[in-house]
Amino acid sequence: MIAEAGLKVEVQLFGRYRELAEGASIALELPAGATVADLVGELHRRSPGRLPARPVVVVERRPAAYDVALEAGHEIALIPPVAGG
Amino acid sequence: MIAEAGLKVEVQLFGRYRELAEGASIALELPAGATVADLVGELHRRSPGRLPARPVVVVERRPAAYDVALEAGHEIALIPPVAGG
Amino acid sequence: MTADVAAGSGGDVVGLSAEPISVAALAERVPPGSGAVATFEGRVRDTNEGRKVTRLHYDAYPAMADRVFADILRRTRRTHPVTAVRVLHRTGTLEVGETAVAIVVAAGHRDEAFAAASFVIEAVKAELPVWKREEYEDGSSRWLGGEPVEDDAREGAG
Amino acid sequence: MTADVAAGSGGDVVGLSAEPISVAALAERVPPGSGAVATFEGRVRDTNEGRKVTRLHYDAYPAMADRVFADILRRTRRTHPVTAVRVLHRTGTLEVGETAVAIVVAAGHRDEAFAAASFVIEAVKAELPVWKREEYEDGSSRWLGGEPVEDDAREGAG
Repeated sequence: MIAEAGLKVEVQLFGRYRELAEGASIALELPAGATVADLVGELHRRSPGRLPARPVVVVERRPAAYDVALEAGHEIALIPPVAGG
Repeated sequence: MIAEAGLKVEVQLFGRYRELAEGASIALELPAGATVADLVGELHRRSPGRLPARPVVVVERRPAAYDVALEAGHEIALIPPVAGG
Repeated sequence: MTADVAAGSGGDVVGLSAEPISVAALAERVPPGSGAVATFEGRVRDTNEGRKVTRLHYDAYPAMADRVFADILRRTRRTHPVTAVRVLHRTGTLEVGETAVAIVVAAGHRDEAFAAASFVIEAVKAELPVWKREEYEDGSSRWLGGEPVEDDAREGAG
Repeated sequence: MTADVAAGSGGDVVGLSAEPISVAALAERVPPGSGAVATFEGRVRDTNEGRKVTRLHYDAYPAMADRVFADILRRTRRTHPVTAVRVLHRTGTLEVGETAVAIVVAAGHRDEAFAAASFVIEAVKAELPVWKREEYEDGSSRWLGGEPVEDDAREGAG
Protein backbone atom coordinates (compact mmCIF):
# COMPACT_ATOMS: atom_id res chain seq x y z
CA MET A 1 0.00 0.00 0.00
CA ILE A 2 1.22 3.46 -0.90
CA ALA A 3 1.01 6.05 1.84
CA GLU A 4 -1.41 8.77 0.83
CA ALA A 5 0.39 12.07 0.26
CA GLY A 6 -1.19 15.35 1.37
CA LEU A 7 -2.69 17.70 -1.23
CA LYS A 8 -0.73 20.86 -1.80
CA VAL A 9 -2.80 23.75 -3.08
CA GLU A 10 -2.20 27.40 -3.64
CA VAL A 11 -5.20 29.65 -3.07
CA GLN A 12 -5.20 32.94 -4.97
CA LEU A 13 -6.75 35.85 -3.10
CA PHE A 14 -8.65 38.76 -4.67
CA GLY A 15 -10.25 42.02 -3.60
CA ARG A 16 -10.45 42.45 0.14
CA TYR A 17 -9.22 38.90 0.66
CA ARG A 18 -5.80 39.98 -0.57
CA GLU A 19 -5.34 41.30 2.94
CA LEU A 20 -5.37 37.76 4.33
CA ALA A 21 -1.80 37.17 3.17
CA GLU A 22 1.29 39.00 2.02
CA GLY A 23 1.70 37.65 -1.46
CA ALA A 24 -1.88 37.53 -2.81
CA SER A 25 -1.98 33.78 -2.32
CA ILE A 26 -1.87 31.18 0.47
CA ALA A 27 -0.13 27.82 0.14
CA LEU A 28 -1.90 25.06 2.07
CA GLU A 29 -1.46 21.36 2.60
CA LEU A 30 -4.74 19.49 2.90
CA PRO A 31 -5.47 15.78 3.37
CA ALA A 32 -5.76 13.86 0.11
CA GLY A 33 -9.37 13.92 -1.09
CA ALA A 34 -10.07 17.22 0.64
CA THR A 35 -13.12 19.14 -0.57
CA VAL A 36 -13.82 22.84 -0.95
CA ALA A 37 -15.46 22.69 2.49
CA ASP A 38 -12.22 21.30 3.96
CA LEU A 39 -10.26 24.11 2.31
CA VAL A 40 -12.57 26.75 3.77
CA GLY A 41 -12.31 25.09 7.21
CA GLU A 42 -8.53 25.33 7.01
CA LEU A 43 -8.70 29.00 5.96
CA HIS A 44 -10.96 29.72 8.94
CA ARG A 45 -8.43 28.06 11.28
CA ARG A 46 -5.58 30.15 9.85
CA SER A 47 -7.40 33.48 9.79
CA PRO A 48 -10.07 33.31 12.49
CA GLY A 49 -12.75 35.98 12.22
CA ARG A 50 -11.49 37.33 8.92
CA LEU A 51 -13.66 35.38 6.46
CA PRO A 52 -17.40 34.93 6.09
CA ALA A 53 -18.78 31.51 6.94
CA ARG A 54 -19.11 30.38 3.35
CA PRO A 55 -16.89 32.44 1.06
CA VAL A 56 -16.95 31.74 -2.67
CA VAL A 57 -14.19 29.38 -3.75
CA VAL A 58 -13.39 29.33 -7.44
CA VAL A 59 -12.00 26.09 -8.88
CA GLU A 60 -10.77 26.09 -12.45
CA ARG A 61 -12.25 29.59 -12.94
CA ARG A 62 -15.78 28.64 -11.90
CA PRO A 63 -17.43 29.03 -8.48
CA ALA A 64 -17.37 25.55 -6.90
CA ALA A 65 -19.87 23.70 -4.75
CA TYR A 66 -18.56 22.90 -1.27
CA ASP A 67 -18.62 19.14 -1.85
CA VAL A 68 -16.28 19.32 -4.86
CA ALA A 69 -13.07 17.34 -4.27
CA LEU A 70 -9.89 19.28 -4.89
CA GLU A 71 -7.12 17.85 -7.00
CA ALA A 72 -3.45 18.60 -7.43
CA GLY A 73 -3.01 21.18 -10.16
CA HIS A 74 -6.42 22.76 -9.72
CA GLU A 75 -6.45 26.53 -10.11
CA ILE A 76 -8.07 27.69 -6.88
CA ALA A 77 -9.11 31.16 -5.79
CA LEU A 78 -10.98 32.77 -2.93
CA ILE A 79 -13.14 35.69 -4.08
CA PRO A 80 -15.39 38.23 -2.35
CA PRO A 81 -18.73 39.17 -3.93
CA VAL A 82 -17.88 40.76 -7.29
CA ALA A 83 -18.18 44.54 -7.57
CA GLY A 84 -17.61 45.69 -11.13
CA GLY A 85 -19.20 48.35 -13.29
CA MET B 1 -70.83 97.14 -42.31
CA ILE B 2 -67.33 96.27 -43.46
CA ALA B 3 -67.08 93.70 -46.22
CA GLU B 4 -65.31 90.59 -44.94
CA ALA B 5 -61.95 90.12 -46.64
CA GLY B 6 -60.75 86.63 -47.58
CA LEU B 7 -58.05 84.91 -45.49
CA LYS B 8 -54.70 84.61 -47.24
CA VAL B 9 -52.58 81.75 -45.99
CA GLU B 10 -49.36 80.18 -47.08
CA VAL B 11 -49.11 76.45 -46.46
CA GLN B 12 -45.60 75.07 -46.07
CA LEU B 13 -45.09 71.58 -47.49
CA PHE B 14 -42.74 68.92 -46.13
CA GLY B 15 -41.54 65.47 -47.01
CA ARG B 16 -43.48 63.84 -49.83
CA TYR B 17 -45.96 66.74 -49.81
CA ARG B 18 -43.24 68.99 -51.24
CA GLU B 19 -44.15 67.39 -54.54
CA LEU B 20 -47.57 69.08 -54.44
CA ALA B 21 -46.06 72.43 -55.47
CA GLU B 22 -42.96 73.93 -57.00
CA GLY B 23 -41.75 76.16 -54.20
CA ALA B 24 -42.33 74.01 -51.10
CA SER B 25 -45.39 76.06 -50.20
CA ILE B 26 -48.88 76.84 -51.53
CA ALA B 27 -50.55 80.25 -51.22
CA LEU B 28 -54.32 80.00 -50.78
CA GLU B 29 -57.17 82.38 -50.24
CA LEU B 30 -59.89 81.02 -47.95
CA PRO B 31 -63.11 82.58 -46.70
CA ALA B 32 -62.70 84.58 -43.49
CA GLY B 33 -63.24 82.27 -40.50
CA ALA B 34 -62.07 79.21 -42.42
CA THR B 35 -61.05 76.19 -40.36
CA VAL B 36 -58.37 73.59 -40.83
CA ALA B 37 -61.06 71.39 -42.40
CA ASP B 38 -61.78 74.12 -44.96
CA LEU B 39 -58.08 74.38 -45.75
CA VAL B 40 -57.82 70.64 -46.33
CA GLY B 41 -60.93 70.75 -48.52
CA GLU B 42 -59.33 73.42 -50.68
CA LEU B 43 -56.11 71.41 -50.94
CA HIS B 44 -58.09 68.37 -52.05
CA ARG B 45 -59.78 70.48 -54.76
CA ARG B 46 -56.43 71.77 -56.03
CA SER B 47 -54.61 68.42 -55.94
CA PRO B 48 -57.24 65.73 -56.35
CA GLY B 49 -56.06 62.24 -55.42
CA ARG B 50 -52.73 63.39 -54.14
CA LEU B 51 -53.46 63.77 -50.41
CA PRO B 52 -54.90 61.41 -47.80
CA ALA B 53 -58.39 62.22 -46.55
CA ARG B 54 -57.22 63.80 -43.34
CA PRO B 55 -53.58 64.89 -43.57
CA VAL B 56 -51.93 66.48 -40.53
CA VAL B 57 -52.07 70.26 -40.61
CA VAL B 58 -49.67 72.04 -38.29
CA VAL B 59 -50.71 75.48 -37.03
CA GLU B 60 -48.19 77.50 -35.07
CA ARG B 61 -45.89 74.47 -34.95
CA ARG B 62 -48.42 72.10 -33.37
CA PRO B 63 -50.72 69.59 -35.06
CA ALA B 64 -54.14 71.26 -35.18
CA ALA B 65 -57.64 69.86 -34.74
CA TYR B 66 -59.80 70.20 -37.85
CA ASP B 67 -62.22 72.61 -36.18
CA VAL B 68 -59.52 75.15 -35.36
CA ALA B 69 -60.17 78.52 -37.05
CA LEU B 70 -57.27 79.86 -39.08
CA GLU B 71 -56.12 83.43 -38.66
CA ALA B 72 -54.01 85.78 -40.73
CA GLY B 73 -50.37 85.43 -39.75
CA HIS B 74 -50.68 81.82 -38.61
CA GLU B 75 -47.71 79.65 -39.47
CA ILE B 76 -49.32 76.74 -41.32
CA ALA B 77 -47.79 73.54 -42.62
CA LEU B 78 -48.95 70.30 -44.16
CA ILE B 79 -46.90 67.31 -42.97
CA PRO B 80 -46.85 63.59 -43.76
CA PRO B 81 -46.45 61.08 -40.93
CA VAL B 82 -43.02 61.79 -39.41
CA ALA B 83 -40.21 59.38 -40.21
CA GLY B 84 -37.10 60.22 -38.23
CA GLY B 85 -34.47 58.13 -36.53
CA MET C 1 -30.27 74.02 -43.25
CA THR C 2 -27.76 74.87 -40.55
CA ALA C 3 -27.13 73.08 -37.31
CA ASP C 4 -29.67 74.32 -34.82
CA VAL C 5 -28.38 73.53 -31.37
CA ALA C 6 -29.47 75.02 -28.09
CA ALA C 7 -27.53 74.46 -24.86
CA GLY C 8 -29.62 74.19 -21.69
CA SER C 9 -29.38 72.97 -18.10
CA GLY C 10 -26.67 70.44 -17.34
CA GLY C 11 -25.21 70.92 -20.80
CA ASP C 12 -28.38 69.76 -22.49
CA VAL C 13 -28.29 69.94 -26.27
CA VAL C 14 -31.07 69.37 -28.79
CA GLY C 15 -31.28 70.19 -32.44
CA LEU C 16 -31.05 69.41 -36.10
CA SER C 17 -27.66 69.12 -37.73
CA ALA C 18 -26.85 69.52 -41.40
CA GLU C 19 -23.32 68.29 -40.68
CA PRO C 20 -22.20 64.74 -39.79
CA ILE C 21 -22.91 63.91 -36.15
CA SER C 22 -20.29 62.59 -33.75
CA VAL C 23 -21.87 60.85 -30.77
CA ALA C 24 -18.45 60.89 -29.12
CA ALA C 25 -18.27 64.68 -29.31
CA LEU C 26 -21.86 64.89 -28.09
CA ALA C 27 -20.94 62.76 -25.04
CA GLU C 28 -18.08 64.99 -23.90
CA ARG C 29 -18.11 66.87 -20.60
CA VAL C 30 -21.08 65.41 -18.79
CA PRO C 31 -21.55 66.55 -15.16
CA PRO C 32 -19.23 64.81 -12.63
CA GLY C 33 -22.10 63.19 -10.72
CA SER C 34 -22.90 61.05 -13.77
CA GLY C 35 -22.12 57.43 -12.96
CA ALA C 36 -23.80 56.21 -16.14
CA VAL C 37 -23.79 57.43 -19.71
CA ALA C 38 -26.03 55.71 -22.25
CA THR C 39 -25.94 56.59 -25.92
CA PHE C 40 -27.96 55.61 -28.91
CA GLU C 41 -27.18 56.08 -32.57
CA GLY C 42 -29.51 55.38 -35.44
CA ARG C 43 -27.42 54.76 -38.54
CA VAL C 44 -28.26 54.43 -42.21
CA ARG C 45 -28.60 50.73 -43.01
CA ASP C 46 -27.43 49.24 -46.27
CA THR C 47 -30.74 47.46 -46.82
CA ASN C 48 -34.39 48.12 -46.02
CA GLU C 49 -37.24 45.75 -46.71
CA GLY C 50 -34.97 43.70 -48.93
CA ARG C 51 -33.84 46.60 -51.12
CA LYS C 52 -30.24 47.78 -51.34
CA VAL C 53 -30.06 51.35 -50.02
CA THR C 54 -27.37 53.68 -51.38
CA ARG C 55 -28.20 56.87 -49.49
CA LEU C 56 -30.85 58.69 -47.53
CA HIS C 57 -32.21 62.24 -47.57
CA TYR C 58 -33.82 63.83 -44.52
CA ASP C 59 -36.21 66.70 -44.97
CA ALA C 60 -37.16 68.61 -41.81
CA TYR C 61 -39.42 71.39 -40.56
CA PRO C 62 -36.87 73.25 -38.43
CA ALA C 63 -39.17 75.67 -36.59
CA MET C 64 -41.50 72.86 -35.51
CA ALA C 65 -38.51 70.65 -34.73
CA ASP C 66 -37.28 73.28 -32.24
CA ARG C 67 -40.64 73.19 -30.51
CA VAL C 68 -40.78 69.38 -30.48
CA PHE C 69 -37.19 69.05 -29.23
CA ALA C 70 -37.91 71.50 -26.40
CA ASP C 71 -41.03 69.50 -25.48
CA ILE C 72 -39.16 66.21 -25.49
CA LEU C 73 -36.36 67.67 -23.37
CA ARG C 74 -38.84 69.07 -20.85
CA ARG C 75 -40.77 65.79 -20.58
CA THR C 76 -37.58 63.75 -20.28
CA ARG C 77 -36.30 65.91 -17.44
CA ARG C 78 -39.67 65.87 -15.69
CA THR C 79 -39.98 62.08 -15.77
CA HIS C 80 -36.36 60.88 -15.55
CA PRO C 81 -33.63 61.79 -13.03
CA VAL C 82 -30.88 62.59 -15.50
CA THR C 83 -27.85 64.87 -15.37
CA ALA C 84 -27.65 65.58 -19.11
CA VAL C 85 -29.79 64.97 -22.20
CA ARG C 86 -28.42 65.55 -25.68
CA VAL C 87 -30.07 64.81 -29.00
CA LEU C 88 -29.07 65.63 -32.55
CA HIS C 89 -30.88 64.61 -35.74
CA ARG C 90 -29.33 64.91 -39.17
CA THR C 91 -30.82 66.65 -42.16
CA GLY C 92 -29.73 66.51 -45.80
CA THR C 93 -28.02 63.65 -47.58
CA LEU C 94 -26.55 60.70 -45.64
CA GLU C 95 -24.47 57.82 -46.92
CA VAL C 96 -24.85 54.24 -45.63
CA GLY C 97 -23.37 53.97 -42.14
CA GLU C 98 -23.76 57.66 -41.30
CA THR C 99 -25.49 58.67 -38.07
CA ALA C 100 -29.07 59.82 -38.56
CA VAL C 101 -29.83 60.45 -34.89
CA ALA C 102 -27.63 60.51 -31.81
CA ILE C 103 -28.77 60.52 -28.20
CA VAL C 104 -26.64 60.88 -25.10
CA VAL C 105 -28.12 60.58 -21.63
CA ALA C 106 -26.10 60.88 -18.44
CA ALA C 107 -27.52 59.93 -15.07
CA GLY C 108 -26.46 58.84 -11.64
CA HIS C 109 -27.18 55.19 -12.31
CA ARG C 110 -27.54 52.84 -15.25
CA ASP C 111 -31.28 52.10 -15.09
CA GLU C 112 -32.04 55.81 -15.23
CA ALA C 113 -29.71 56.34 -18.17
CA PHE C 114 -31.14 53.44 -20.20
CA ALA C 115 -34.75 54.36 -19.46
CA ALA C 116 -34.23 57.99 -20.42
CA ALA C 117 -32.33 57.15 -23.63
CA SER C 118 -35.11 54.80 -24.66
CA PHE C 119 -37.76 57.42 -23.79
CA VAL C 120 -35.98 60.02 -25.92
CA ILE C 121 -35.57 57.87 -29.04
CA GLU C 122 -39.21 56.75 -28.90
CA ALA C 123 -40.35 60.38 -28.60
CA VAL C 124 -38.06 61.51 -31.43
CA LYS C 125 -39.36 58.81 -33.75
CA ALA C 126 -42.99 59.56 -32.90
CA GLU C 127 -42.87 63.36 -32.92
CA LEU C 128 -39.88 64.98 -34.58
CA PRO C 129 -40.94 66.51 -37.92
CA VAL C 130 -38.36 64.93 -40.20
CA TRP C 131 -38.95 62.79 -43.26
CA LYS C 132 -36.74 60.22 -44.85
CA ARG C 133 -36.34 59.51 -48.55
CA GLU C 134 -34.38 56.40 -49.45
CA GLU C 135 -32.37 56.03 -52.64
CA TYR C 136 -31.81 52.56 -54.04
CA GLU C 137 -29.16 50.87 -56.10
CA ASP C 138 -31.38 50.99 -59.21
CA GLY C 139 -31.57 54.80 -59.00
CA SER C 140 -35.15 54.93 -57.75
CA SER C 141 -36.13 56.58 -54.48
CA ARG C 142 -39.14 56.83 -52.19
CA TRP C 143 -40.35 58.68 -49.13
CA LEU C 144 -40.77 56.54 -46.03
CA GLY C 145 -43.34 56.82 -43.28
CA GLY C 146 -47.08 56.37 -43.50
CA GLU C 147 -48.82 55.01 -46.52
CA PRO C 148 -48.02 56.31 -49.99
CA VAL C 149 -50.13 59.41 -50.55
CA GLU C 150 -51.84 58.03 -53.61
CA ASP C 151 -53.06 54.91 -51.84
CA ASP C 152 -54.51 56.80 -48.90
CA ALA C 153 -56.03 59.37 -51.16
CA ARG C 154 -57.94 56.90 -53.29
CA GLU C 155 -60.34 56.04 -50.55
CA GLY C 156 -60.15 59.27 -48.59
CA ALA C 157 -60.13 62.22 -50.90
CA GLY C 158 -63.36 61.57 -52.82
CA MET D 1 -2.12 43.84 -15.70
CA THR D 2 -2.23 44.30 -19.44
CA ALA D 3 -5.19 44.82 -21.69
CA ASP D 4 -6.67 41.44 -22.42
CA VAL D 5 -8.79 41.81 -25.52
CA ALA D 6 -10.04 39.08 -27.79
CA ALA D 7 -11.63 39.84 -31.15
CA GLY D 8 -14.42 37.50 -32.24
CA SER D 9 -17.30 37.27 -34.69
CA GLY D 10 -18.65 40.53 -36.10
CA GLY D 11 -15.77 42.42 -34.53
CA ASP D 12 -16.77 41.33 -31.03
CA VAL D 13 -14.39 42.47 -28.29
CA VAL D 14 -14.33 41.57 -24.61
CA GLY D 15 -11.65 42.07 -22.02
CA LEU D 16 -10.01 43.85 -19.15
CA SER D 17 -8.06 47.02 -19.84
CA ALA D 18 -5.35 48.54 -17.67
CA GLU D 19 -5.42 51.62 -19.91
CA PRO D 20 -8.13 54.32 -20.10
CA ILE D 21 -11.11 53.15 -22.16
CA SER D 22 -12.54 55.12 -25.07
CA VAL D 23 -16.09 54.07 -25.82
CA ALA D 24 -15.83 56.04 -29.07
CA ALA D 25 -12.89 53.93 -30.22
CA LEU D 26 -14.73 50.79 -29.10
CA ALA D 27 -17.73 51.80 -31.26
CA GLU D 28 -15.75 52.20 -34.47
CA ARG D 29 -16.31 50.01 -37.51
CA VAL D 30 -19.49 48.13 -36.69
CA PRO D 31 -20.94 45.97 -39.49
CA PRO D 32 -22.84 47.92 -42.20
CA GLY D 33 -26.16 46.22 -41.43
CA SER D 34 -26.24 47.89 -38.01
CA GLY D 35 -29.07 50.39 -37.95
CA ALA D 36 -28.72 50.89 -34.21
CA VAL D 37 -25.75 51.28 -31.91
CA ALA D 38 -26.30 51.50 -28.17
CA THR D 39 -23.48 52.18 -25.76
CA PHE D 40 -23.19 52.23 -22.01
CA GLU D 41 -20.42 53.66 -19.89
CA GLY D 42 -20.11 53.29 -16.16
CA ARG D 43 -18.01 56.16 -14.85
CA VAL D 44 -16.40 56.89 -11.49
CA ARG D 45 -18.77 59.14 -9.54
CA ASP D 46 -17.54 61.93 -7.30
CA THR D 47 -19.68 60.76 -4.39
CA ASN D 48 -20.95 57.45 -3.07
CA GLU D 49 -23.30 56.99 -0.13
CA GLY D 50 -22.72 60.60 0.85
CA ARG D 51 -18.91 60.37 0.91
CA LYS D 52 -16.64 62.36 -1.40
CA VAL D 53 -14.73 59.91 -3.61
CA THR D 54 -11.27 60.89 -4.89
CA ARG D 55 -10.35 57.77 -6.84
CA LEU D 56 -11.09 54.09 -7.35
CA HIS D 57 -8.97 50.96 -7.63
CA TYR D 58 -10.14 47.86 -9.48
CA ASP D 59 -8.63 44.51 -8.65
CA ALA D 60 -9.40 41.67 -11.06
CA TYR D 61 -8.93 37.94 -11.55
CA PRO D 62 -7.91 38.00 -15.23
CA ALA D 63 -8.05 34.27 -16.02
CA MET D 64 -11.54 33.94 -14.58
CA ALA D 65 -12.56 37.22 -16.23
CA ASP D 66 -11.66 35.73 -19.62
CA ARG D 67 -13.93 32.78 -18.93
CA VAL D 68 -16.78 35.00 -17.69
CA PHE D 69 -16.46 37.42 -20.61
CA ALA D 70 -16.59 34.53 -23.07
CA ASP D 71 -19.70 33.18 -21.31
CA ILE D 72 -21.43 36.56 -21.37
CA LEU D 73 -20.61 37.05 -25.04
CA ARG D 74 -21.92 33.58 -25.91
CA ARG D 75 -25.17 34.09 -23.97
CA THR D 76 -25.69 37.55 -25.42
CA ARG D 77 -25.31 36.29 -28.98
CA ARG D 78 -27.55 33.30 -28.29
CA THR D 79 -30.39 35.41 -26.87
CA HIS D 80 -30.11 38.71 -28.77
CA PRO D 81 -29.95 39.35 -32.55
CA VAL D 82 -26.93 41.65 -32.55
CA THR D 83 -24.28 42.45 -35.15
CA ALA D 84 -21.51 43.33 -32.67
CA VAL D 85 -20.91 43.10 -28.92
CA ARG D 86 -17.97 44.85 -27.29
CA VAL D 87 -17.17 45.12 -23.61
CA LEU D 88 -14.14 46.48 -21.79
CA HIS D 89 -13.66 46.78 -18.03
CA ARG D 90 -10.90 48.81 -16.46
CA THR D 91 -8.42 47.60 -13.88
CA GLY D 92 -6.01 49.62 -11.76
CA THR D 93 -6.45 53.18 -10.51
CA LEU D 94 -9.20 55.43 -11.90
CA GLU D 95 -9.82 59.10 -11.24
CA VAL D 96 -13.32 60.57 -10.88
CA GLY D 97 -15.04 60.73 -14.27
CA GLU D 98 -12.97 57.94 -15.83
CA THR D 99 -14.73 55.07 -17.57
CA ALA D 100 -14.88 51.89 -15.47
CA VAL D 101 -16.82 49.81 -17.96
CA ALA D 102 -17.81 50.40 -21.58
CA ILE D 103 -20.30 48.43 -23.63
CA VAL D 104 -21.10 48.80 -27.30
CA VAL D 105 -23.86 46.82 -28.94
CA ALA D 106 -24.78 47.11 -32.60
CA ALA D 107 -27.95 45.60 -34.00
CA GLY D 108 -30.38 45.95 -36.85
CA HIS D 109 -32.89 47.86 -34.77
CA ARG D 110 -33.02 49.93 -31.62
CA ASP D 111 -34.98 47.62 -29.32
CA GLU D 112 -32.48 44.84 -29.94
CA ALA D 113 -29.54 47.13 -29.26
CA PHE D 114 -30.97 48.49 -26.00
CA ALA D 115 -32.02 45.07 -24.74
CA ALA D 116 -28.62 43.55 -25.46
CA ALA D 117 -26.70 46.45 -23.89
CA SER D 118 -28.79 46.15 -20.77
CA PHE D 119 -28.33 42.37 -20.70
CA VAL D 120 -24.56 42.75 -20.95
CA ILE D 121 -24.16 45.34 -18.20
CA GLU D 122 -26.34 43.31 -15.81
CA ALA D 123 -24.29 40.19 -16.51
CA VAL D 124 -20.99 42.05 -16.09
CA LYS D 125 -22.07 43.47 -12.75
CA ALA D 126 -23.31 40.10 -11.50
CA GLU D 127 -20.48 37.89 -12.75
CA LEU D 128 -17.26 39.61 -13.76
CA PRO D 129 -14.58 38.95 -11.12
CA VAL D 130 -13.48 42.51 -10.42
CA TRP D 131 -13.46 44.33 -7.10
CA LYS D 132 -13.62 48.02 -6.38
CA ARG D 133 -11.84 49.90 -3.61
CA GLU D 134 -12.90 53.51 -3.12
CA GLU D 135 -10.60 56.21 -1.78
CA TYR D 136 -12.13 59.15 0.02
CA GLU D 137 -11.21 62.78 0.57
CA ASP D 138 -10.10 62.05 4.14
CA GLY D 139 -7.51 59.53 2.91
CA SER D 140 -9.40 56.44 4.01
CA SER D 141 -10.45 53.69 1.62
CA ARG D 142 -12.66 50.61 1.58
CA TRP D 143 -13.54 47.65 -0.58
CA LEU D 144 -17.05 47.66 -1.96
CA GLY D 145 -19.38 44.75 -2.60
CA GLY D 146 -20.86 42.35 -0.11
CA GLU D 147 -20.67 42.80 3.62
CA PRO D 148 -17.42 43.71 5.34
CA VAL D 149 -15.57 40.48 6.03
CA GLU D 150 -15.34 41.06 9.74
CA ASP D 151 -19.09 41.49 10.19
CA ASP D 152 -19.96 38.36 8.27
CA ALA D 153 -17.30 36.39 10.04
CA ARG D 154 -18.49 37.19 13.55
CA GLU D 155 -21.57 35.04 13.17
CA GLY D 156 -20.29 32.62 10.58
CA ALA D 157 -16.77 31.56 11.40
CA GLY D 158 -17.26 30.25 14.97
